[in-house]
Amino acid sequence: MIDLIYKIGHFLLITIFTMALGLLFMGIARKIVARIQKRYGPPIYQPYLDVLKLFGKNAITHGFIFDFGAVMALGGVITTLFFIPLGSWQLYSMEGTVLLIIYLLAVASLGMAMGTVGSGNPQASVGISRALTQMLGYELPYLVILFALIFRYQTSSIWGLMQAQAGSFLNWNLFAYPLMALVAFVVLIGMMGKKPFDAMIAPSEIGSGPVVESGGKYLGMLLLQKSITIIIELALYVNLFLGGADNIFSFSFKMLIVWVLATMFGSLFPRFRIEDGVKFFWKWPLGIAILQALYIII
Amino acid sequence: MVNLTLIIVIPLLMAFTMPIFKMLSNKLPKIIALLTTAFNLIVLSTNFSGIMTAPIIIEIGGWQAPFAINLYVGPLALVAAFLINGSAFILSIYNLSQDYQFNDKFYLLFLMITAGASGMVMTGDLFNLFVFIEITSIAAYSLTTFAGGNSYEASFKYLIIGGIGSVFLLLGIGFTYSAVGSLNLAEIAASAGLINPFLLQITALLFLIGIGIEAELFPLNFWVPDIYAEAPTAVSAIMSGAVSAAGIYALARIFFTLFPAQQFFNYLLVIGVITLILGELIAYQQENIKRMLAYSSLAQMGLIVTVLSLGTDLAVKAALFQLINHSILKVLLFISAGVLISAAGSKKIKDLAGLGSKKPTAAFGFTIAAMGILGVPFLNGFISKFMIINSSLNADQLLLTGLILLAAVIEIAYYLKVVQKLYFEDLKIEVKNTAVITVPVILLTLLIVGLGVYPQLIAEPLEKAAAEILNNSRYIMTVLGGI
Amino acid sequence: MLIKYIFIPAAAAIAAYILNKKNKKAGAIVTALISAYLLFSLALLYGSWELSQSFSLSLMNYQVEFLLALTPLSWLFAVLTAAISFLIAVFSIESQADFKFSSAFNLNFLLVIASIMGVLLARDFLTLFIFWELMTWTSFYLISAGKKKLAGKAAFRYIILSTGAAYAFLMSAIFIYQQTGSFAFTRAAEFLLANSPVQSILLLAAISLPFMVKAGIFPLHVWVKDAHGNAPKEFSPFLSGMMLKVGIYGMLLVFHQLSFFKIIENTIAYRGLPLLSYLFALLGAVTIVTGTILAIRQEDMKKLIAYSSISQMGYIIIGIAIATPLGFTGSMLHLINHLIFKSTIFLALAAVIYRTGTTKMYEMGGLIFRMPITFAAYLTAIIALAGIPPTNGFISKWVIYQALIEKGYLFLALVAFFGSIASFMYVFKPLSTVFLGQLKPQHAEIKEVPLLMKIPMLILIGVIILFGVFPGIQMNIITQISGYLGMETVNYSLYSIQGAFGAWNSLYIFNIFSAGFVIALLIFGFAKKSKLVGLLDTYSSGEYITDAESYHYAYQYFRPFDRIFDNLAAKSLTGFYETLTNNLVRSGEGLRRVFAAGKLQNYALYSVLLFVILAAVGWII
Amino acid sequence: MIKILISLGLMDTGVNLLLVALGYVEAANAPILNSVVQSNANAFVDPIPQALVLTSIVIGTAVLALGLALVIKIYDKYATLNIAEIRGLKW
Repeated sequence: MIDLIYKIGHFLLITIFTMALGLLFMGIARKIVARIQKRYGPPIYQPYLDVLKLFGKNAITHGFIFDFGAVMALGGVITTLFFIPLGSWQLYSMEGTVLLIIYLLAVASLGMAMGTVGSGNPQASVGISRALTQMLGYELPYLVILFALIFRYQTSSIWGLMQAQAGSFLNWNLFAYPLMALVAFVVLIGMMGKKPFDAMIAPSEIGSGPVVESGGKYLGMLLLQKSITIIIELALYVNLFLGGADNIFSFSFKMLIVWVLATMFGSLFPRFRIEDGVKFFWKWPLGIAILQALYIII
Repeated sequence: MVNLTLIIVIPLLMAFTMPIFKMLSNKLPKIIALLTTAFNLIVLSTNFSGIMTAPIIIEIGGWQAPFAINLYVGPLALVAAFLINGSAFILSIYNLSQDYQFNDKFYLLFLMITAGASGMVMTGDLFNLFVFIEITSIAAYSLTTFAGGNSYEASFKYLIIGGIGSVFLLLGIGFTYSAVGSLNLAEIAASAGLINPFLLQITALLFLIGIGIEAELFPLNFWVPDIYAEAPTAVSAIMSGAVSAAGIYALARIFFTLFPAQQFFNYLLVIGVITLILGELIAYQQENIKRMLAYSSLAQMGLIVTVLSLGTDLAVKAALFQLINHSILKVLLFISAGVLISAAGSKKIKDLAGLGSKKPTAAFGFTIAAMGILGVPFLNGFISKFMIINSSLNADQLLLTGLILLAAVIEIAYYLKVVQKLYFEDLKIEVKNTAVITVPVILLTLLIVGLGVYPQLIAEPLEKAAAEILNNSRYIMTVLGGI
Repeated sequence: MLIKYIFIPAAAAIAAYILNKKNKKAGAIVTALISAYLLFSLALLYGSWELSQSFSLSLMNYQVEFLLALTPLSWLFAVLTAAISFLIAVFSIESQADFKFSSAFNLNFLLVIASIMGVLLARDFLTLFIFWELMTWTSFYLISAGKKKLAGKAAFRYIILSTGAAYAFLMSAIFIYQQTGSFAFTRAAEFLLANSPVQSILLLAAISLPFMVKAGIFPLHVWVKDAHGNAPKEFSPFLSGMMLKVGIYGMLLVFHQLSFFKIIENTIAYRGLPLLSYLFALLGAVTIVTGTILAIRQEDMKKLIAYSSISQMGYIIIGIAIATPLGFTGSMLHLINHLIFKSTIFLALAAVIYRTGTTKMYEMGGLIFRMPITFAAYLTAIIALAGIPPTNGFISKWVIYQALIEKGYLFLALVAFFGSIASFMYVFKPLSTVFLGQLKPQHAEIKEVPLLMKIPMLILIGVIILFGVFPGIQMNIITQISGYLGMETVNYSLYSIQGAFGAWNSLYIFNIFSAGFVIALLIFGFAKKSKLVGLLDTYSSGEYITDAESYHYAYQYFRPFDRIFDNLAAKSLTGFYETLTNNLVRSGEGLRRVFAAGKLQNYALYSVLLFVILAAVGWII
Repeated sequence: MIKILISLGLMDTGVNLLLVALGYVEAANAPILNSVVQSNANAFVDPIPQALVLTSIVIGTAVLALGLALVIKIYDKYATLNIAEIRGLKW
């Protein structure tokens, strides 16, 4: 019984911490982008205010699928979170294989997609259509990288992959396989929907796409979902290429570095058209990934 | 045991007394025709076991074999005669619900064609063969014209081609006679080896042309579609089911019993394959259902000749089985198609759309016969297809097997087009009243399924018939009695 | 008595036909009862693998033996057949009320079941061929009974390909028969092993052709889309769920029982896999890619799902071809799972068609509020199809990935990943355009389908989740099969499977899933209640929206993606085949114009010419 | 068409002549059982070809008659005797 309570407490703690961290990262990103564009930018704690405000607002819904979608999106990412080692925090990461994580992330995407399309707004559908297409673009190189890593270290557990890089920082995959790390970084930008791969949420074109109908607590939940997703994706990158970390603070620090870099890169480029984005992913990142994978398996 | 001569005599007798029956009652000719064919079947059945043990030879005029005209009824002839009279019987049933303008004359000719074809398969004399062929052909020329319209033209074509064929045949007979000095088939066969090879070749070719016309071989067969398409349904059916069977019989007789030589088998093989492929390809093009059936039966004839000319025991059996199936199936196809045509008032395949629900019996008959031809398991076509492939592979004819199967695929294509039209498209035309064909459809369906499930039924006659074809010395021995 | 499994449905077929002429529902009820009986009695046979039966028949003086036997493999397929046909039959009791061909449907459906049973139990080529042909023919009529012209054409293509392939099979089988004097598989396997490898491989290639056609493997997949898309709505689940798998059954037969793998064991290998097997796996890969790309382009929901079937078959084929214990297990798992979720999808679509009467996705929308159960069935099934945990579909894909990574087949894995990610796209398309979005005015009054149609869908939802949590149920029989085929087995328990790199444990995952969702629900629940508004009350950049029709994004959903493959899709294989057949047909046209031109003199000339030519040939020789 | 029939008749006649010629024996008698025959079995013409020819003449006549009847019918329909114009049936 105590065990169970302990576990539940652990669950909640990790969830809340990740949300907080994710929102903080979002605030930092807004600041960085503003500075790059020579603006002052909102305060770093702005996303917290946003979320609080959104949950306090009166929201409208478009039927049960709209609600269900929001819950599924958030639930999906929270579930995924428990499988990821965050520094020393290991919940179920021994069980979690990288492939499982990639597919679990899809639960959240599907939930969000379903909920927003359920609103009946065609702009949401357009956004989702783009998002799915782009997903096909970036997931392929990513999966090839995972293939190579799993084959290289003969384990598909993310914990195992992290352990394999232990020792000197030269064992990090970032240095062992720099090309792969580069590809994963590009993919990461795509995954997080940052420019130049943000055609699916293009605010001025399709009214922010998937989130066009969301307001109040729905937008709030999606923001939370977004924040957790960011942490998951960064954590994946850190675990796979930066050797993970012993404690949550150095882990967070590594994530922050990656995040800042990704944000800065992202704000330098204009937006890709969706098919160009897919083609780009299939041309360079995929090509490099395949070369690297071939190198590893042969 | 009833004297087999009656099979020829009774129909002829009935044929020429037909006008008298007509005078008695307008319906009588139909019934007489039915009774006559039924009688023939009974005669054949009573002789069945006798023939299985030993062929029956009847000498006409009381003289002994080489000198007298004789009838020779072995297993092969029995099978063929069964096919001919069976088809005629089924068609007589069909005719019961059919009205022809000059019905006495129609049935006169109908019985004549039956008698002629039966004579063709039963005779043991070369010249009699010629005479019976002519009887059959002339009856066929005239019968065709009962449909009116374009049928005169078709008939004229057939007449000219047939006339040329008969000239070839006659010439062949003349050469044979001059070389051997006898017209008795057994006698000729016995002394065929003595003939000058060159003359033999020419003679055989003359026969090939003459009989090839009846057996619907390429390129002598272009009268077939016209006749089949334009003649009344019953006539097309009997031509396809009976006359062509007799043609194949004659071919087998000439080339297996009289002049067995690998060279002619090769000719026949090539001609057969060409006929098969060409027939199927052209049949696929047809928009007229009867022409389609015509080309299809032409192709089937090609198939039979091809397989027959492989000349192995397996192959001959397969060919004979296919011949039997072909007769059964084509009769059913033609009568069902005939009903469908008269229901739709058009021979165009596309006008038959949706008739499946309005004319269930005919559509069912057509479908089951088509499936039989295409070799669906548990129907007779499956067995014969199996046997054909088995035999041709057994003869190491890989390419040939491939071609046969290719043809089978094409066949599937065009038959199924019709079947689909019948059932799965909407009715576009007004349905007219037609003949009722329930009885023939049931009978033939039973046969089709029966042969498909239990082919053993005809294994014995087939076995013996194949043996008869392949072993000409036995034929000579039985006829000549060791002279 | 194994023959009863063939005989009873066949006999019932006729009964169903006659009864259905009296009452429209009787046929389906008979079908349901019979398949329930089959399911029940087959289930009782579990484990009795020695059961066999043989008939000796003299067929035109050939002594032919018909052998039947129950193996784990055939048991699995037979049970699946019975189960799925039971569900479909229950579904079709209500749904065929105004179906013109319902009598013929039930007749042929039961015959298909009977012939599949025959195919599965057969232990010799002849029995197999007979029932195979019967299955082809009966399913031809079933497909033809679908949507008018299109179905006819599709069925046509299907039968031509099938019979063509079946004849190749027959040729090979008879060839073997002539060498060995028997049609039995065991004798054939011995013969093929002893024979020269090249000839054996050629023979086996011919034998596997009909199976490849039925399974829709790449160059022979052209019939699948139209046949599945246009078949009667009740038959599509069976066609896609079961008939494709019968092809796979045949492939397994060729690979293992006819010792194809043993024959090629010592040939050139790539990463430990004989090249031919690898080629075959590549075929599977190409199948995945074609199926996927074409599925995304479709506007007709049934065709879309049909293409998805093609691509999913690719996974199964890859797994079978690489033939590692994991690969095989993954394939078999995927086979069962694909059967389950694909039938669910097609049944859900059938329910939609039953109510709306259309299959064009852009003619529908927003049906979720009208048909929630159908939606739930579809949703569950596509989650499984896309391979999202914790459903059964993910488990099988996961095992296949493990197998591919274990051996380091990069290209195959890449394609497998591609197909899986892209499946999100194509399954989402009907979800979004049919069930979500704006409800069309003409569908405003639609009701959910009747109870009898809901029950099969609900059962299938349950099964999907059940197998997702307890893959061990399936693993029981799969291990028996791999044992029977002489392969190593994979470690498993009721809820876990041991992969090459780590294990799958569905219990954990299911628990964590629940935890995650509970937290999300709590957040949702504690927040303020929201107000329900209509679908038209949305952000529209200030436009005033009046009609739902124009406010629904459905046509060419993935246009940007499709643009990438426009060139590829234009070069369709179907077109190639059609040109081929057209040329053949045109040659027939030419021939008849040349020869049968209706000129009497020509006809007369031919006879003389033939004489002259043959005489000349004779002269020369 | 009439000409075609005439040709057919000619062919028939030709073959018939040939057949008769085959059986011809120089300076022989008709194959009738009479006093000459009894003394010299070789001195009469082979009777079988003659029988054949007789039959075949009959058949030929029948065919010709039928053919002519058909020609009349066809003429009724097409109003021409030119075979090239009578092409109602082809392919």
